[in-house]
Amino acid sequence: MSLLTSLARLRALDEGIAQPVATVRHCHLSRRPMVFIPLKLSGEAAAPLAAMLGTDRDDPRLLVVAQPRNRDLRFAWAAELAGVLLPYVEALTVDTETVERKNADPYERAVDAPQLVVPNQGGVAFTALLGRSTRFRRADGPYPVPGSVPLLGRWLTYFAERAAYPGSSIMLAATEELGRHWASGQSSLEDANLAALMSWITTGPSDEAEDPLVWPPAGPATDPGFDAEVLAPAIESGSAERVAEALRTQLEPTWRLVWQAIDLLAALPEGASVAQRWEQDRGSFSGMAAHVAEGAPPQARRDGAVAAAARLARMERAQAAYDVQRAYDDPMVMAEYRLTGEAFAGEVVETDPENTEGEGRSRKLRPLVVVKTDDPVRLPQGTSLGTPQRRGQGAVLVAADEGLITVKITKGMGRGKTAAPGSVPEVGERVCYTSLTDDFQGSATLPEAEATPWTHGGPPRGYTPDDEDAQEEWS
Amino acid sequence: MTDSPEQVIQNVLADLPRHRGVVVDSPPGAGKSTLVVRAAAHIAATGEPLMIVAQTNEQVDDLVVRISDKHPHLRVGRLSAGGYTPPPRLLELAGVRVATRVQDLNDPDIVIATADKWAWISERVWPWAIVDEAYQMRSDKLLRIAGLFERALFVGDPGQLDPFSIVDGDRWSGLSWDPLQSAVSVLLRHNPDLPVHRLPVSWRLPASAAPVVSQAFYPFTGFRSGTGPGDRRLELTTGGMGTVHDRALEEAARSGWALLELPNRHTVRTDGEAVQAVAMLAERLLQRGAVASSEQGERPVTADRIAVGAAHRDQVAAIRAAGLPPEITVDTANRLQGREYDVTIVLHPLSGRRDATAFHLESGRLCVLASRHRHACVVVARAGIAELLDAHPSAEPVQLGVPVKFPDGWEANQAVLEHLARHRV
Amino acid sequence: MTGLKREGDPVRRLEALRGTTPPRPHDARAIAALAANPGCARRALMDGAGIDKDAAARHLGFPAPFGQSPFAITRGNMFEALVKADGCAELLRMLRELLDLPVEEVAYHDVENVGAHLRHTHTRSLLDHAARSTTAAEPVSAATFYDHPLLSLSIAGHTAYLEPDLVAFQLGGRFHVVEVKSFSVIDGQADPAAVAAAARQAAVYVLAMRTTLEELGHDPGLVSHDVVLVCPENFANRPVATLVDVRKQLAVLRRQLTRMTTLDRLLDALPDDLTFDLRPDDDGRPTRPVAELADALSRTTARYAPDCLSTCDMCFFCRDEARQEGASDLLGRQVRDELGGVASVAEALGLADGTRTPAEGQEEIARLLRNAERLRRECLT
Amino acid sequence: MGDRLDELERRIDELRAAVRRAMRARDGGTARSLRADLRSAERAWDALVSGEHPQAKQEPPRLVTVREQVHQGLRLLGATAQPRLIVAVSDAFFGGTLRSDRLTSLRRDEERSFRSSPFGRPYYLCAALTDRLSAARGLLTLSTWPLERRVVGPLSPRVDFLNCAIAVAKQRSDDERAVRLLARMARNIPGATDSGLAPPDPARVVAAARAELAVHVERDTRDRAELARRAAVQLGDTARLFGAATLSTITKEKAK
Repeated sequence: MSLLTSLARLRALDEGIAQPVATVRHCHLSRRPMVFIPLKLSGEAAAPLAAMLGTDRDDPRLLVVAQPRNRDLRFAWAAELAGVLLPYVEALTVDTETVERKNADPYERAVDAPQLVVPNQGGVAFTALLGRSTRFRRADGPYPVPGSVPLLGRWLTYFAERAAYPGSSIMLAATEELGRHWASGQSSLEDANLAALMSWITTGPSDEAEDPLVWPPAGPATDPGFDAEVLAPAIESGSAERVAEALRTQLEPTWRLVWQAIDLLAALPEGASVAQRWEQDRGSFSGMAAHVAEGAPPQARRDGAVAAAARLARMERAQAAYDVQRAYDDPMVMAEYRLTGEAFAGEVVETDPENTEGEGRSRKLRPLVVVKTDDPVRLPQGTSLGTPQRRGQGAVLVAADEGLITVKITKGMGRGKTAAPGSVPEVGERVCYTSLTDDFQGSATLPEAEATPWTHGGPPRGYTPDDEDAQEEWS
Repeated sequence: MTDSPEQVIQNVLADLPRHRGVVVDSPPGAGKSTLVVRAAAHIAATGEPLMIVAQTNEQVDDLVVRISDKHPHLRVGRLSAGGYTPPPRLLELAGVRVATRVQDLNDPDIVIATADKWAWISERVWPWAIVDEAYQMRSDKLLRIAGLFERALFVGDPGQLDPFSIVDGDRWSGLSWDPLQSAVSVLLRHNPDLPVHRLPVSWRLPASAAPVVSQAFYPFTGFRSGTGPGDRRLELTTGGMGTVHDRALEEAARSGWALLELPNRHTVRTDGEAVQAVAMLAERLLQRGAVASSEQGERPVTADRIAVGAAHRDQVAAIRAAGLPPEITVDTANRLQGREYDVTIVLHPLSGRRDATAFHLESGRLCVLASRHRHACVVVARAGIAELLDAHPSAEPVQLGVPVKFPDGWEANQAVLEHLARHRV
Repeated sequence: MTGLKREGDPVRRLEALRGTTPPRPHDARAIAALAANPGCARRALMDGAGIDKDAAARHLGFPAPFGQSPFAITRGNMFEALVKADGCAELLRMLRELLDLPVEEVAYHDVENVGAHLRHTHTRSLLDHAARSTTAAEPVSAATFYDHPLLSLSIAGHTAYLEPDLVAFQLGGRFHVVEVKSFSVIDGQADPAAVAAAARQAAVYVLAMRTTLEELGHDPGLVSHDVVLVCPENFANRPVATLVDVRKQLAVLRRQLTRMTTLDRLLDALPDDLTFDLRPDDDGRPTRPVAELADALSRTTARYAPDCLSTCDMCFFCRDEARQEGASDLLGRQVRDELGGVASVAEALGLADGTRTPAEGQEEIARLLRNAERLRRECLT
Repeated sequence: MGDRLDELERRIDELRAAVRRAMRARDGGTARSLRADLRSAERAWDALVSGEHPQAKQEPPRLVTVREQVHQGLRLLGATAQPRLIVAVSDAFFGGTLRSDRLTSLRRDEERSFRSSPFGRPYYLCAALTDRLSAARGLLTLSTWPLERRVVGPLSPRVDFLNCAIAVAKQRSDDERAVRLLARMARNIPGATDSGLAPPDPARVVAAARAELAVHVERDTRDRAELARRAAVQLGDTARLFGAATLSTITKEKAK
């Protein structure tokens, strides 16, 4: 968090209403998001209790485990969940487009991808656990489960893994996305309470948000008071209706909140790079669908040495790109870098569009631009710069003096003798330059998993899911 | 008590053919580079090719120069990435060849490159490798290059900063091959029987600093200084004016340490008063014509022999902007790792803070800052760090299967602070 | 420390702070929580005086948001019973696998077999006996497991009684604290916050045992700093044991216990007649006027941080106080730290708007805030 | 009916909220009376939804008494055991309907019955005796067993467990519950199973359990004989079955 966000929080606290910290939306919003609110049985790792889900805000599906300690009922619940989620996912694998690639074969990419929206980080973590507890099950053998359950597990695992992937919108946690766009007047710890955060954004703070009687927790844990006073007697009574009704009261308020959160985000204009990231999401989704179709084994319990290094490299790359893209897409994010002196913005006061360097054939067009800025620039001479106004261009900081910064454009000027119209900023134009650039070095290849070196334990023993996986009781 | 440095080096060299990997822990200034050069020559003498891995281009160039200096008959290949321009001092060396591809190096005795560059090399296996700064190397980098060698010597300082990532690595914690762990941790978890040697003597740190640094940051292994009390002297040739800055310098010249304490106040990170104090100390140090005498002779403490260290980049920027001579190194702890100066001036990571975070308390950070000097270290800090440590909530999460790291940042900070209090002005 | 006179004084003062309200005995969890916010003078005084913070908060109308689901409680009890069932059969399997416990080591001793009032003495004598067996020339029999032991530890002059789940002995001749928890270990990993809490709690037991052994003239090092954490594995009920090194937690704990004996400075700053007495009636119901108690508490400085919301019974009271004061602490430690010396929201915003002239030492944060405010406005228009 | 249902639901919601508020205020009395109202509202709601009056939950026909089921279980095991294990055995081999919570008051009932008419029954379910000759917590035995079997020394819990495992293995039942019980016991006996999933081989379980027993049995037999001797000397009839009061035992110990 930066001082800019802190200031926004202070302002929110003072004015009694959350303050924007973004001017555009940085996540993709699907036309048909699948809202998913899972609840679990307290004290258990991944014992599902209920879920409310669906793509239509007026028609939520409520799935309930009437006797949460009954293993068969839990798997029946998982099968029901699969019955809702899998058709939603599978329908999206049908329409694809062919993508051409440099130095590689073209591939098929889905034109749209699924999007799972959960209330909070807890929802993401629980989705991961549900995925872990179902993907190794078997439809045959000593502890059979419905055939759709292991497939569901693989998709839930996929969703949860994408949620950890920087910039991905395949799975969103409402509190996280809201927090990226608004600063409330409470701590980030308290922002994890969806009801509290939403009330800061919409109406102003309310103590009711912390009252489980008014706003039940958004899950996956339920309110202990509810467990003791309502749920336990309902389960004891053996009446499935009573359990379902009890759980409905805990889920419905959150259901409305999540849709309201989606509306809030949808009202923001989409950031310029969002479509590009969604494209990667779609590619990843198609990759996963192909994986499933080819009958590849379920995701491993934990990454092997090579898989871990590969994932880390991908995630670091994605994180760096995401940070840069958000700054380029959104002046409010860029302002954070301006505040720390890693970027500056201002008015162009002088240009030399004809400036060249070198002689003869190697003579190159290197226009100079002088920017007047109020920002505290802390960039040394020679720093490579980029600019959101002309994303293809690269520049170098030549001199900085008393709020006047001279910049030399070094990249993206083409081969012409003179600058193409519009390629050099005009005097009077507002521009922004930053040392934040997206020229990430590709990482070198990794060995094949079978060639894992001795320093990392040597080649892994081949992993084949065995009966042990299928047997693990759901206690 | 412990083996002599020479005996340790002998033991290391003797172990090399006996084990697939040998680890040497080297506290600050314990002659790590000397060891690398010795081992390189030792291996080259067998006639078998050797690859050396370092972490930064500067470290690579440094090693090339050192090896070439000491063993001019050895042919050294300096492998580099495309955009690299070799410094002139490298080009002057007769046996050294620089190229971007292995085949252009003309099969030298030794090939040296950064870990990043090595990761792009394939289809050849060296019988020997030396990995330098192996504790600062992330294990995923080692994974990329470990296929290139059969046996390796890993050298590094376990007390400095751990590698890090911009992404959350919790999903790998507890794995023996956690990519965010250092190369040495992963190596030793998979090969617990490899010999680990320790260089026992710091040639850099003076007798005034070695015990402090050793106890605070190397509590279980320890090391001693190669020079005795009085072997190193720092003299200020011009008189002082009695200001706090002058008195701090005098205390540092006398005892090897000084704590310039500013009034207790919570400040922004780029605390102007503290930045000014740091700049003033550096300026006065130059003005007062400090002269350092040691086993290496007597020499003036020129700007290039002074470093200023801080925790954060914005602090570094603020200090640079305060108008220091450009020859003085100003940098973060991260980037000061492995470097050596006569005098260091340190802005204490906890100065002016109200709450300490894990970042501030990381023992490696303070260790780097407190162990770069041959003669003296002056620390600038606001009063109140003791209270801050006292009030620090201890609720760090615990990951299963991850060995506990020592020293604890809190304890190390406390130990250093207690020592500094005796040199307060 | 200046002489003996002061030694009795703080104890008397602390008792006066508590007044007629019965002291709340510290359990391991409460002792472990001492490290959660050591900088808070209010909490330090209340804990030092043995005040029931939960009751106080409730009486003030700010009950803490903590509660445990009956499902979780049942599950926890069932799991512990499972681990100890049939002469600790599950535990034996795990210790044999994890620590190579020899097969002949199975002796089980339930300390609770003696009357409740004797458990503590009995625990001591059993530990003494076991410790002797490590040095005795003749083989002395010691049990492998001590179930339901009762340890004690002196906390700021009060004796706290502690009940570890189980103590194992004969793992290489050292005592190991066994901590049974019902959170799951999934693929070798568990919730790091839960593990940390378990480690802090186990460290309290380790310290109590070491203190006991020392009092009995044995080597405190006989108690291992590795505790055996037993949790359900993956999604089944089957227990799995993991060794957790609690050296760091022990160091922290020692620090906090030392701190508790140095409350003099805090007490000196308080008015003589100050008390946090709830004045319970015969049924134990507090009768003290709420406003009076709140007023008394406000004489002590709290160091509220949002982290308190998960650790301290007084959190809602202190948060409310911070709100009334418009303190930037509300927004979290990081924000508070970033603002340098500026403690209040109004002050920070005044500096940002330029409507307030920075006091001495505030020039820099004022400049930063003004700059931030300029940038925000520029982006929002 | 819809209106009535709505009204009931509203009432239920209100009552639930009120109960929870009372609980948070630790006002137990109010909570109890509210809870009673809540239960009746919920019953009415259930009745309305299911369209009939709720019947009292039917107890399954119980031909064998709890007492007799425990007796059966213990006889099969042949050693002192915890209620948990007895329930599992009853479930696996006798199609039992026992629940652990029903066993908690059992021992007290037996003691009461014994006191009112000593030896009036052919057997009593009684407590195992500790080294202090007091009742061991949560361990049941049969009065018909010799004293040596009813006392527990330090090794006895393990020895009894191994004996129980042998007894279970010898039943050689194919019933799924029996196989699961044996598997659960076998995994805690070294060498009794492979790591695989296959059901344990009873003969191997017996052999493994005997192998470990051989390690402990000598000392355990000695300990138990000594305890039994003390019990015979020091305890009266009731205490010999149900354990001495703890305090008196201690006093005796001290007097020694």
